[in-house]
Amino acid sequence: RSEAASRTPVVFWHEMTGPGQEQLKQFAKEFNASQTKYRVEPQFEGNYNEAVQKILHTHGTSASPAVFQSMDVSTSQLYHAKIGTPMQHFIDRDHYDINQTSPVARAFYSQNGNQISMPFNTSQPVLYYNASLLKRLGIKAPPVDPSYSDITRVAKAISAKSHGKVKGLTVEEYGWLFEQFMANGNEHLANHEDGRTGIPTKVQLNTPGTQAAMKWVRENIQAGDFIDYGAGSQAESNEIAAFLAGKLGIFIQSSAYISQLLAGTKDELGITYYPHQDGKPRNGVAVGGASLWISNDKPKDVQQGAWEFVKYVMTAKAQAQWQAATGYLALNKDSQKQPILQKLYKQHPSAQIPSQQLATIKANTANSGVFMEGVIQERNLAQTAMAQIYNGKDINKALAIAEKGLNRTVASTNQANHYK
Amino acid sequence: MLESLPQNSNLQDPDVQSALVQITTSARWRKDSLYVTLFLGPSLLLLSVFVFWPMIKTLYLSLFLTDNLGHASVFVGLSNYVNLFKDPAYLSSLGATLLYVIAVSVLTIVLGMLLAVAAQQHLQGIRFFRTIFSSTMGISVSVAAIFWLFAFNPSVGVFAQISQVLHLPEINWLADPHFALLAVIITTVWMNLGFTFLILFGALQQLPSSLFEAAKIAGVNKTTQFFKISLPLISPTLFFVLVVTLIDAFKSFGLIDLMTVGGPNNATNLLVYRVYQDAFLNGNYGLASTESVILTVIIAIITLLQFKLLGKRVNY
Amino acid sequence: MEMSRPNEPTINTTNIKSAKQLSQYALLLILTLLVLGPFLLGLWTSLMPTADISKGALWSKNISLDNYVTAIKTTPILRYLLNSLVISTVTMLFQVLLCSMSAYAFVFLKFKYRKQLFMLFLMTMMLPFEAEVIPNFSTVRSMGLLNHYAAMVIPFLTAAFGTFMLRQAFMQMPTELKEAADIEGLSHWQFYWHLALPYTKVTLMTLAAYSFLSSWNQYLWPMLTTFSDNFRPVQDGLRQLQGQESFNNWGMIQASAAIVVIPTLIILFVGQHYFKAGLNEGAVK
Amino acid sequence: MTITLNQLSKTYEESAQPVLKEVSVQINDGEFFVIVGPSGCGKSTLLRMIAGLTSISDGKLTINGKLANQVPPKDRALSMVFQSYALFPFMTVAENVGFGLKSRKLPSSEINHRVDDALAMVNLSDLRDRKPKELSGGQRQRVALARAIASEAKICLMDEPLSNLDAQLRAKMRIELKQLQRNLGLTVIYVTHDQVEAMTMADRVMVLNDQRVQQIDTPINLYQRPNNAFVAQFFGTPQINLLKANVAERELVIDSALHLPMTKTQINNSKVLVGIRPADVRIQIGSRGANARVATVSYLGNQSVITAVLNDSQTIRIVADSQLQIAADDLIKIIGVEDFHIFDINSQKLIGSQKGDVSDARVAATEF
Amino acid sequence: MTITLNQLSKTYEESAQPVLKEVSVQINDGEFFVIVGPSGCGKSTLLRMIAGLTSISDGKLTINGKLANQVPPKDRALSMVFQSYALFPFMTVAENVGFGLKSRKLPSSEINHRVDDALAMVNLSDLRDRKPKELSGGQRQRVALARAIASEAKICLMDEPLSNLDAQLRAKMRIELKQLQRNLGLTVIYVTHDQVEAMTMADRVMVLNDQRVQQIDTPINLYQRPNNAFVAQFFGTPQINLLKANVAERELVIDSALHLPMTKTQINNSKVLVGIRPADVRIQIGSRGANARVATVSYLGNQSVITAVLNDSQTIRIVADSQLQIAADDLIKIIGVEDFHIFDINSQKLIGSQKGDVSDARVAATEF
Ligand SMILES: Nc1ncnc2c1ncn2[C@@H]1O[C@H](COP(=O)(O)OP(=O)(O)OP(=O)(O)O)[C@@H](O)[C@H]1O
Ligand SMILES: Nc1ncnc2c1ncn2[C@@H]1O[C@H](COP(=O)(O)OP(=O)(O)OP(=O)(O)O)[C@@H](O)[C@H]1O
Ligand SMILES: O=P(O)(O)OC[C@H](O)CO
Ligand SMILES: [Mg+2]
Ligand SMILES: [Mg+2]
Repeated sequence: RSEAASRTPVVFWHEMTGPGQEQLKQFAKEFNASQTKYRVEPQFEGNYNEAVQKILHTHGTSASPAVFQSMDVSTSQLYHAKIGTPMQHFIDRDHYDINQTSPVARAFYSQNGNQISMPFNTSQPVLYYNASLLKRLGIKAPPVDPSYSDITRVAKAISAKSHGKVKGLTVEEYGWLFEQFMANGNEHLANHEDGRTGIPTKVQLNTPGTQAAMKWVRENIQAGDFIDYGAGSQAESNEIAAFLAGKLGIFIQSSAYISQLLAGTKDELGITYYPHQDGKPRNGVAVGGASLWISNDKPKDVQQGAWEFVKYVMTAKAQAQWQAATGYLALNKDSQKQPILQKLYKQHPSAQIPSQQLATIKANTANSGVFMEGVIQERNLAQTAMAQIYNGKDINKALAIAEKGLNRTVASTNQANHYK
Repeated sequence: MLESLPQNSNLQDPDVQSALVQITTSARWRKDSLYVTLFLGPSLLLLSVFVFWPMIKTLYLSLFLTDNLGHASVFVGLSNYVNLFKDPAYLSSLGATLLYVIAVSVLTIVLGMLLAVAAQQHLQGIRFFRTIFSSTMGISVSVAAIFWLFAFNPSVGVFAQISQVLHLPEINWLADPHFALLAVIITTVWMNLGFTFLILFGALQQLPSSLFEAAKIAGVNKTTQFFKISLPLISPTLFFVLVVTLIDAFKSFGLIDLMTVGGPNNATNLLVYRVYQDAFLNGNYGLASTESVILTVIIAIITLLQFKLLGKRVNY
Repeated sequence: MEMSRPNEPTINTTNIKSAKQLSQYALLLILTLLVLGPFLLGLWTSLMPTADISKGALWSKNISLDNYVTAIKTTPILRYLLNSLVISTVTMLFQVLLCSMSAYAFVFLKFKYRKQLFMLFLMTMMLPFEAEVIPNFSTVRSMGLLNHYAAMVIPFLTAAFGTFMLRQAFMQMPTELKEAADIEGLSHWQFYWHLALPYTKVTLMTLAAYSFLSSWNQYLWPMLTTFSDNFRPVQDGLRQLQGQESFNNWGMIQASAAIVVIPTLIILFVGQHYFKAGLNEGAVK
Repeated sequence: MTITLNQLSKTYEESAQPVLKEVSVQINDGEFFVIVGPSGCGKSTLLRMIAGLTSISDGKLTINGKLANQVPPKDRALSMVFQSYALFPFMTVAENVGFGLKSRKLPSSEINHRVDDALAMVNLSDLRDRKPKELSGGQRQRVALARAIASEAKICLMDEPLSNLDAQLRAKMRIELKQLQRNLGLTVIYVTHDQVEAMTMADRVMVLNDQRVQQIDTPINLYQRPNNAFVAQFFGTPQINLLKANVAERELVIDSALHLPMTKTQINNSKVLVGIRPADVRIQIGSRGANARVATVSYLGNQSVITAVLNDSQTIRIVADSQLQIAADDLIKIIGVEDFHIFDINSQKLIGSQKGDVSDARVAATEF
Repeated sequence: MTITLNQLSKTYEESAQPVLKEVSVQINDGEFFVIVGPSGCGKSTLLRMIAGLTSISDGKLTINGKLANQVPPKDRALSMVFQSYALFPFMTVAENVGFGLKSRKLPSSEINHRVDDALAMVNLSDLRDRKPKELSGGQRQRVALARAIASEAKICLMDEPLSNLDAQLRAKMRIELKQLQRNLGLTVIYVTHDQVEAMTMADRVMVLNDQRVQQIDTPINLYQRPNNAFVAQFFGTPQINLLKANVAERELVIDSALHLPMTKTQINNSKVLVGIRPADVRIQIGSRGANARVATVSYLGNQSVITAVLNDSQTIRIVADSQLQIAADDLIKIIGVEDFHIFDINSQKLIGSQKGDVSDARVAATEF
């Protein structure tokens, strides 16, 4: 008891739900058991969007975390707010071998060769389908690298052959997915190479690529095989629940759900790459997920504890465990050899698709994620446009409004923060 | 004047008291002001810190662009306001809010009154019904949201199931912009009902029975009794309920966050939710402050209107 | 509106009367169903395994309290409840006290600028707290109250609204009662405590219920100011639970909801008898 | 509109004791029926039972031959003046009076007319637009009265409708009420604690006490032939003297110094109560042959009320002409009584009455 | 505890007209001072001004020589019985009575003692644990009374404290109140509409009417020397007769058939009002020399009140012995009056009073 009290508490904020959360708790437990100096206390802080401002606004108070997880697209903002001790600092001091960590993931969270934060949970957006259902209905499964029309075909068939009992397809009203349509179509969302070469001053949402994607959805809606679950985590829950209950055939979502999907149904899970526009090659999608940060408002020993924990969760074993438990890609090069993953792949070959997708992507600035502040606004605007389009609004108009709104936001953000 | 008092005067003694009649006049004022400080002071202090000051601060922030950390950085005058009123999404939020507020208030009060009147009947076991009617009072935002989310669920919800059985067109309650607000309204009204019922019922119960006896004797029928005696007599309560429901409706946040997160297509993006989104998701404090000020002004205008239009007609 | 005392049940002899009664019961039952429907549905599903619920079944072979066990064992739901209970109770007690005191001042004390001050109070009623969360957040942040009960209690210790409501109630007291008390030589405190408060018991109970519920239903503010389960109240707790179960574990969520509702319902049933008829009759001619 | 009370009883739920027991009476069409009794004896309760406002615990109430126990008040077609007025606080005087008529959908000219008349009758025409809280106590009472008057229901129940009015106004109101009742042929049931009211207005009076009816009779009979000592005491101010007396042969021995001759002799008791009205006592002033000493004298306009102490220290009240020069401690001689009643000393029931003579008391000189 | 009212006036805010104008009087320590006047004349208002409950529009109120216009009620150390009772509804009878004492922190034995005494005095000991709404009207009034009694404040204001009680209880209460006032040396200001109460209890009576004081005097003087016709009419039941008369030499000509001889002759008016108390009229029955026709007879115990119409159709009220066999339409002869007052016909002020004789009316036979 007194031993526990004498440990330095390391508060860890995260945004993981379901099995991810369980696994994080498990990591904390194991880590705490592995040493006697620190006590990591994981705390769930809601979804990615909510956490960003919490982190910013508790910074400097006793309520702030020592180590926290923050989503990919918040990196720019957190970096500018200067609230974290750069990971590079610890890496250099400890001569930590950063090369064992996936370079693609690392690249997302570094600036000028400096590691700002530690990539931790990295996902790929993929397309899921109920393979058993397709078999039952006698529908040919879509190819691994499907085009929009491949999916439309399957979706229509599901709806028709189940006499409407099973909905063919859903695409969540989700800005992240919207971004991926652009990435996959090799379109930049923001200028300056999606912000990689400078602070963006101009953005576009109304592009041939997004219009094509929306037309694709619209086509499905008109065919009656599409179901709209709305936006937000509620929508995500509903689509997954429906999928697991056999009421939905296909949906697009983060790879982070794989383990739940596997565990939730006896049906065989089918996975494909992110669908691409017909007649255009896929450019590949960006990684998703989040990274770990160490707050700079905590005493040295606390920061040290945080760093120890970061190192712990980045081990090959932990990362393998992590992928198996969730569906995020194990980032440690050695993880793939771990028995737990080997076993998973054997049982569910489709579980390998996300890593395959990532491995087959040729990185360029359009598929490396947006480095820009105000991505949350962008996502809201995109989601609104999607909702409008799903409910019948003219695609061009909806997208134009969103684009205009986003440009306004970007302008005022830049003005407010004196970015030139 | 107080110096002329005998030093150890016993103020309880009536004789001494009357001897003091004149002197105490000013002493009483002093005593009263002591009471004023005691009775009013704490509330005034708290309100100053948590209501007045923030209002001023909000007003101030609304004239600025705010940086990453929420600090006022660039003075822009009224351009935040101008931009908002040019933003069709904001205007539709405004419309949705008004619709929501009016629908919620009217439905809550009418249904609450219906329940209250029904619960006035003297029947065996009426207490059981009263308890039932007030029960939604114990149901909080998140619980209500959970119950209704389930009911509205497009694949397994009761509504979906009912329409499937009856072969009615399936309504995707929460994802369809035409129905999402209605779904939230239904949930809000349901949640409000218990409390409204209880207040109206309580007020009806407290009415002096002699007046109803007089009315009964005069041959006044129940409907007239209700409209001509009960309503005027509980008009202060009714007014109170109206003000509360209206203000509370304007402040609705939880159900939105839990059920629709403002969507679909901003159909349920009520004003407070927008404030929250802009401030605590988008980190745009200047804009959020502007929205706060507008929200405040709207509530103030409506409350003042209520006081002006109804306050006078309320019988105290 | 039938206002005869409940203690005088009327014996029904005629058929017309019982027919009328039957229709009254029918109405009551319909209303009951409307009010109770969603609640019963929730309660019922909380007893079913999620697997069955997600299939849209309304009946299951495995009716059990398992969901409740899971909720209590694997989630901090009880802690959330405790947090809410502490926050709401303290808020309620203070609000009733401070509001009734300031309302008393506005009705029974004479002082300069009374009207103006009251207008100021009224104004605060129109300033929704929700519209002022931004500066208030900085205030509690700079007070070092983040992630603590205090942050959720202190800003709500008083309410203009409660003051308004009680002022109304005090004004409805027959003036003769204050006069009688003046004649009896009561101090303000005595009149406030022994007469004004008991007389307005129903309003006080209403306000207490209202402030308890408002506090209990607080959602945005705790969401902004709490960051750990140790202080998180139940609304936000449930939201967390709902978010954490990333695919809908309906059964468990419904069970958690039920766990949250049941204690408040009990309080409600116990508190019912305060709303008796005719509490203040016989005061004046 | 006959109203029949058949063994009506009432017990309030909160208390075990009954308030009224087995009250029976038939009130005839067009009768002015007055209920009197001490404070708290159940007058209002009885009235409210007739009105249908208080439930009947036992017994039968019939109105016009129809059982009415369960009939709701508004179907009983009656009007009522409440002891506590029950005015609608947010309505003006005129609105209060006209409210019932309006809700019965009378034509508005008719309503105005009736309201005006009723207000004129109670002298409130000038205050028609005031709210009740701006009225004096007596004015409020008159509004309550006007409301009942305007209703013109065939049965009118009045619960101490004039108690807060001054004597002049009350006298006027009595006359007007009585006229109204006659003209409209109303059946009025009227509760009062004012004997003059009971005596001057009533066709018949019911005296209530101790949960029971003591007597139902015409005013004259109540005064002249009270059923029992209670009724005798209840009427007449100052109160009747009830003196203990021993029964001797042909006379009642009140006191060694005061005997009353008896004409009737069928009295079996050895002790009785003799009831003598104060105004029936005749006295002479002066110590010669005195048998009582004056204790107090109170002046009442043209009469004075004297209390005097007899030899055996029983007290006797006497009404004398105020012209009479008399003061405390004076000695007086009671020379006779005009009328007296004899009551059983235990049951207090009337045994007999006798016309006396102003100078027939056998008086022994008393030492004071 | 002297209370001095110096030109007190009151105008309610809502209305333009004053309710009271220039009321002046000094009420002495230990005095039992009664205020009477018709309903709505401002009695309660005056009492409430003395209590400090209603603001004084003009004039000065001094208590014990100190200006008290602005002194709050609780510093005036007085008790009060409200016309509308003002009971605390959620307290029992005993709690209502004891509450003021408790809040003045009296020792609880003292409180219990006083509460018990006060409740015993008003006959409510049995109902001490009831709530007001379970009481009858008279019982509530008695609770209000008991509360004032228990307070034992040196000044006690009572606003019609006995109006809802029956005659017997009221008589008892009067005596006890008077005793209490004497024993404790209270200064009592007492509003009533009951003349008997005013007459029997008051040291002095103030008569209010038409916003003004009409007369302040002892009861006897009010009755015997009324300042004006209003006061004369206000006291005495039945009301004094006010008959128009022409002034002739040495007599007042009321009617061709009824003349009253005058002893004083300094009357300048040619027409006056003659005030004759009904009990002062002496009559004979029978058509011989009759000068009036009986219109109504009402029976009042041992007296009857007769209204008769004179030749010129003025109406006269007469109190006669109820033994008298008389009925409506009988012819009677007014043979004389005992006392009469003469009032100016315009100002209604008293011009003179005269002791008459029971048989001095000069009566001309009248044809009816
Ligand atoms: N609040 C008020 N506003 C205006 N006028 C009022 C108010 N209160 C009383 N009055 C008027 O003032 C006059 C005097 O009222 P007050 O109550 O003093 O009469 P009162 O002599 O006590 O009569 P009562 O014997 O009927 O009780 C009445 O005519 C009444 O209508
Ligand atoms: N609600 C009640 N609960 C219990 N007892 C009651 C209730 N109402 C009245 N009583 C009692 O019943 C008795 C009769 O009351 P009621 O009002 O009929 O008397 P009353 O004859 O009208 O008296 P008063 O002349 O004083 O008005 C009283 O003793 C009273 O205390
Ligand atoms: O749901 P995740 O964790 O795969 O993340 C999705 C997006 O990258 C969030 O910005
Ligand atoms: Mg009564
Ligand atoms: Mg009065």
